[in-house]
Amino acid sequence: MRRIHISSALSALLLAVVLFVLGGILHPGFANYGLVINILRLAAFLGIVAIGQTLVIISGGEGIDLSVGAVVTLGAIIIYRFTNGHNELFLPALLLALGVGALIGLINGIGVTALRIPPLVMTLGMTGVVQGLILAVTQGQMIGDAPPFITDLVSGSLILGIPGVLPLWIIIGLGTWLLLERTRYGKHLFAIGVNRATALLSGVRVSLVVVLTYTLSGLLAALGGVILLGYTHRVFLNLGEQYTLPSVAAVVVGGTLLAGGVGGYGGTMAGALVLTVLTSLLTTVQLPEALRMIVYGVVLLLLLAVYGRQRRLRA
Amino acid sequence: MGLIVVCMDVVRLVYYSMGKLSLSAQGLVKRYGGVTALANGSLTVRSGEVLALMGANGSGKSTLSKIITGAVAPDKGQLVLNGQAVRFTSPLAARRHGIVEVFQELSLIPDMTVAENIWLAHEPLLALSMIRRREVQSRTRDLLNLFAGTVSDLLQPETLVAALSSDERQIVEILKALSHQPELLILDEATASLDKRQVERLFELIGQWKAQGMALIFVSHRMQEIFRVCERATVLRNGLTVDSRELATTSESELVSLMVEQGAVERYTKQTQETLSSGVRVEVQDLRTKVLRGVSLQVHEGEIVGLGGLRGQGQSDVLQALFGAIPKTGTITLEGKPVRFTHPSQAMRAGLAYVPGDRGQEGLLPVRSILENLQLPSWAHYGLPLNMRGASQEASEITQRLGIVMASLQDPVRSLSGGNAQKVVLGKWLLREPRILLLDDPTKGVDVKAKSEIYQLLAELRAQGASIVIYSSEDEELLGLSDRVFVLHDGLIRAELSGETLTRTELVAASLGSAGKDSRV
Amino acid sequence: MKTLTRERAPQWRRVITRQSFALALLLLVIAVLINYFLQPRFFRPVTLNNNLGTYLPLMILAAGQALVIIAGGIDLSLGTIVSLTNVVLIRLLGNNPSAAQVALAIMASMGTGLLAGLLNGFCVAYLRFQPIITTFATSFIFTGLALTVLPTPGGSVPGGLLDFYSSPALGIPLALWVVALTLALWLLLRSTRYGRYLYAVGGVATSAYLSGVPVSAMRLSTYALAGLIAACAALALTLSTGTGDAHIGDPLTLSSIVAVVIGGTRLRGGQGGIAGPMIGAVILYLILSIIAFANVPTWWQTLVNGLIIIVALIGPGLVSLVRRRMV
Amino acid sequence: ACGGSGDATGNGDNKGPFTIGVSNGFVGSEWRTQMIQDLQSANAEYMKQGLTKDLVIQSADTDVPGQIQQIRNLINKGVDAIIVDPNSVSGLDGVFKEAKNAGITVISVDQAVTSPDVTNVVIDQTEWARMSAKWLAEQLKGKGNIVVVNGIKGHPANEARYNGVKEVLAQYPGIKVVNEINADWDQAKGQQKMSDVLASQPNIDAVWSQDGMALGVLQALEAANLSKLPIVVGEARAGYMQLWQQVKSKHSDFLSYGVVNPPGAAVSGLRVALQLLQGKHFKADALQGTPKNTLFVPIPGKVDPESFESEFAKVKDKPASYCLDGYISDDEAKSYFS
Ligand SMILES: Nc1ncnc2c1ncn2[C@@H]1O[C@H](COP(=O)(O)OP(=O)(O)OP(=O)(O)O)[C@@H](O)[C@H]1O
Ligand SMILES: [Mg+2]
Ligand SMILES: [Mg+2]
Repeated sequence: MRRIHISSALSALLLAVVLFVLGGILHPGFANYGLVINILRLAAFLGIVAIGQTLVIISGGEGIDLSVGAVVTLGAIIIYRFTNGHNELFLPALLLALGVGALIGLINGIGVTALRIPPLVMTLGMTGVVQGLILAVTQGQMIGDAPPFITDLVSGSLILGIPGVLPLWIIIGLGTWLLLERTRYGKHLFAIGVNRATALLSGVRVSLVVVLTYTLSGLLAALGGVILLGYTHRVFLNLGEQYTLPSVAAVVVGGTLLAGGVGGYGGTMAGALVLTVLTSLLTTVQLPEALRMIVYGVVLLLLLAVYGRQRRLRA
Repeated sequence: MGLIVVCMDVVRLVYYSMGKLSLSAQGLVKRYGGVTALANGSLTVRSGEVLALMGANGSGKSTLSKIITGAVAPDKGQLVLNGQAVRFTSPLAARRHGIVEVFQELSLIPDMTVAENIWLAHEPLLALSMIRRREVQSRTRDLLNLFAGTVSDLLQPETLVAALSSDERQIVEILKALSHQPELLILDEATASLDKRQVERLFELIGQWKAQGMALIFVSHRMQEIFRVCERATVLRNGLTVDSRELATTSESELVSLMVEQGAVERYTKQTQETLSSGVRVEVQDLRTKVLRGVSLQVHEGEIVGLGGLRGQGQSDVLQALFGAIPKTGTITLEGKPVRFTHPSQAMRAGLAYVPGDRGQEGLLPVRSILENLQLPSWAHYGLPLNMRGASQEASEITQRLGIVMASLQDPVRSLSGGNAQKVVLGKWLLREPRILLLDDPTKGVDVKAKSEIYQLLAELRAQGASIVIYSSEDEELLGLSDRVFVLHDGLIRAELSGETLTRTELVAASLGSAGKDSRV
Repeated sequence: MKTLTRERAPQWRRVITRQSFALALLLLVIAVLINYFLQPRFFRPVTLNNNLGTYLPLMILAAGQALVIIAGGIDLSLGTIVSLTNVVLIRLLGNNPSAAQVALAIMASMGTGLLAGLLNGFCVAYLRFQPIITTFATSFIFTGLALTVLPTPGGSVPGGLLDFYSSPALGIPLALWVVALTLALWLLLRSTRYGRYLYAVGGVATSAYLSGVPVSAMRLSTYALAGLIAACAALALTLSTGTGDAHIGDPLTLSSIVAVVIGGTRLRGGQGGIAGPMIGAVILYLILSIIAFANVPTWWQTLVNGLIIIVALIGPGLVSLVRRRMV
Repeated sequence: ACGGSGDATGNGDNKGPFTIGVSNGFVGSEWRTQMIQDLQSANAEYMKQGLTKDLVIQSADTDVPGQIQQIRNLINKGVDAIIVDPNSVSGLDGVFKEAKNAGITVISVDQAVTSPDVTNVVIDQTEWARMSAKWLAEQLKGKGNIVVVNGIKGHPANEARYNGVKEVLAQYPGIKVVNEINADWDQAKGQQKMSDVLASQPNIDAVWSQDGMALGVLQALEAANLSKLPIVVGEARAGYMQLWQQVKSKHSDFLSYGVVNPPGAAVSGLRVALQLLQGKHFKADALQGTPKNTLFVPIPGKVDPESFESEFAKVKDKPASYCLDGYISDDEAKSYFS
């Protein structure tokens, strides 16, 4: 299985490179350094938001987290409001944002395990609750400012024009890989994703792992929001929404099975990259929007044809 | 009396074409990536005979059978049916020629009823492809009648397959194949999950089918079964057909030496009485679950306790209740201290291990690697980050010990043969070196050689002071391994056999319950 | 406490398991009662008729989504197929169409839906792509096509058709006729071999294959049917709104999936039916009404909506605790 | 059959207090929340005068059938008038007719609808776009490469606005649209797509954008470290103007422009609704469009380089999402009626 999933991650990565080159040919300047950095930066947001989604999808049991978008927005709003542009307040605000994100995830997890609410509805309901809370508390007035620390991290240059968010993504990516492949939690996560009865009878605390996974997903989505704020500098009500479905898409394009139990974060990273490169490429090509959409869909299907195929029925 | 009814049902249900069938497989080859599942598989079978297909775990029996039934596409070789070369591109195609298989890993759909499963894809139809519900019901009932008396009466046409125990599922799978009125029926380890009486009934039926001109291929790791129902045996070794023998003129040890390179197959190792005086490790009092009605027993250190009786009389419940996997009442004391496990992880931490009886549903993670399956209960012992080298090393030791045939530890368990998968289920708990080992039919589908290896492992564990509680559907195994046997019937212990009384006759007598008045027997 | 009970389901539990819509029905009754207490006017025949007409598109779409989900798939493109077939219909209707033109337009839009579904089905069944990502991709294709067919929203539907849609037939709301017809067709379908195959493929596809079920053809057919059903939903939507809009159906995708889940059909497939999802669709709209009539303060409405959905599902969740045998 | 002429409620001596319903089918934007807040504060005044009761607001993210349901709920609640920010141009016609039959005055704000049973009280979106496009063309002296950043493709407001732009540009053949992208009125998408475009199209003289995404566009431009920034048509919102101020301090030659798209249009709608409820009739020439159901309220203003300082002073301390606002007064509302 490992071989298969690495190879799907790899082929997604290769496809991203192919798209880059294609872009460079279609559009001299597309593959220039600045744009590559920019695309990587954009992929990093999607990639970070999709970490939690990866974990939740691997956990199986129809697992999916549709609340990530709302939590992204909430995370950004918390930083925006509580730091009001002051670096000194960043750390406490960050802890608050991550804590609130984790709390939301925790509630999702409890709903899914203890109350047996199907994850899709639980997390979608939670989206409404979070959006509703944001509306109720702010009444649509976004007061505050982004602290320079986070804007520098995302928009500034660490070395050679590389913003700090890229190494951060790679570190988080490695961390996630370690979490999945080199910790007990990771092994248990895959197990419950495949067969919860087997996991239970092998001494895995199934509910605990599920709750933990949704909690992590909430926390990481909030982190994604914090980082996204560094890019947009301002918050708005719909900030995170555009990441919900693409986060699922990035996970699946990366070779993780929606049924659970199979996959990894390397694939998701590559998936995020593929989706971002494709969008960017199409943005730069001068086409009517309708045609862009058609091309986007067709190319995505072609990508799937290259590697995203399921097993044959007949061995 | 009941039997006559059953016979008439059979006659009514199963009509065979009078034409003779002869099928031969020639030089079949199947590779999965680098693994050769079948290097050169050949066999011939004719109407009215039962051919045994034998071989160690992973030798290619299932692969060969599946090629014959169109479920697996061969890389090379051909099938010749009644003198004509044929190609089956799907199970449906093979079925059109009267060839049907009882799959080792079953082909049932848990969320559908017994009747729906049996008649899937060949439902009796009205116009507009509407299903004749009545007919489905009554014909299912007729089929179920074939095993009447050997299964609980809760096995009805309308029962969901998800609610069945593994022996009942196996029976449904057999009846499903039978409902196609096959000319060639392949039974791939169809007896591994059945208890003695169910096997008896199956053999009676096989006798009738054979007489009516059906051809059968029978796969099993139980020698006595092979010698009882088969005329000829074709033996596979490492994917090669090595020989085909008339059983009348072949001895058991000859067959074994054909299957495995060195025919050293040792049987059970029995403990001397002295351990019984050692301390009591587990004490169970008045254990009640949905099936158990008050069970009390003790297990000593260094003792193997068998749970006997027919299938489904509560043996699995005893094991699962001890392991904290099902709700229960009653008291369980572990080395003098009362324990209340509400989750298997607690039991595990206290040194218990449980090998479930249903590997497909409860024992395996099919898409995950062999390594991950073996180490699932043990990851806590490999630090943070996990010491993968250590884990691989220990896992590969146990795979060698159990003789698991595989290409690499990283391969998914799904790619293992049935017997090898069973060894994984067992191996993951042996790795934990448990103090109390709970085994639910642990050698199901395991070949003779590996079985003896497992017996030896159990003996070693016992010598180190482990306590073992085992249920086995094979009486020989149970009697051969256990120091004492508790015979369960209808949720109660009906007899405790040890020493003198630890005999087959006593076991059988006790299995049937005290007076046989219970209709569930 | 986690249990691994081996014991068999008693009759009542079997009923709940198989009649998956039972709990949705209960929710519906509760939602209707609350609505009744909050706004008795809701149940005047005219209002009821109009409301059902408004709910109908999502109800139909949820039925299509359920079909795909029962067979083990999921279709994220259904809403965009609704949009696409809606604009095709509007474009071909033009101004003052003759009866023949109307028939042609409806046929063409059905054909479009069918083709769109066939594309999905082909990719999933024969190219073996994961359904969720396949239909995510095709949803862009369908939106692009819809925008090409009708770049700016507009168009109109002949008044006669609008009247037909909004007037009760034989004193019973048209929507109820459609629902009754759909359920009747479903019951019929379910008693056929096709119905069995549906559950088998969604249950365990490999087992179904080994049993002789034409799995790929089944998959293809469910997506194609769902596409066709989406075109029917679009017809209802077009007749209830009288407009063409390349985005009009897009938000219906997610709602249709939620309706399926509320209706007691699990996303994993192999179980459930279409009555539940259709009820689920109605429940979603009733929640909107409840919020309206409970005088929820403006800024809290979104919050309350989310909470109601969650709370409504706790009940069934608790029952399914009994229902599921494992973890 | 002049829509909303109040003949349904027709008795001129009706003095209220009236119940006003509000239907809003999208909550994910600050423009909409500001609109609702404007409505609430304006209504508070009327409540003091005893003219209205509490607003009955239905505000949720929903689809066209959902909004039909919202409006029907308002009808069933027995409101006297409904102010609707519609999700569809003609998709709500049926329910509007139901409202009219129930004797309810319906006012559509933000987006004009086609129903003859409704009075649209809106700014002229096409004119709104024309103003900025004309300014842009003049700044470019009729020559140059521009990028257009639009909202949601196929959305009526987007198409109306872009039509205005195209109309103007048709008169300037020297101006070339080198790329048209759609950023769905989303700030982050505007920023992302603008940076993609910048990387592949270095020679851009101007960008035409609008709404919340304009801020993202300007952010991308600023981050690109260009020696000379293109001219940008943006938006009269606090966040955009704050950034504009910042950019100006680095690039003194930076030129930008924003037209006010007032959330307060809904308040204008409320004022007109109250006139209608009190039995007033529109002047003969007040309404335009086909059908004659649209009242164009004046566009409250614009921000250009000349007026920037004074306008900026107004929004310096507002939250970034605040939109420059404006609505007609009661007297102005009365002036549309005979
Ligand atoms: N899908 C697969 N992918 C990879 N290898 C496979 C696959 N199926 C079978 N094999 C390998 O082919 C070999 C033969 O397997 P097969 O199931 O035919 O053995 P078997 O004789 O039936 O064994 P058992 O007695 O344990 O059932 C095994 O080594 C197995 O690992
Ligand atoms: Mg086998
Ligand atoms: Mg039903």
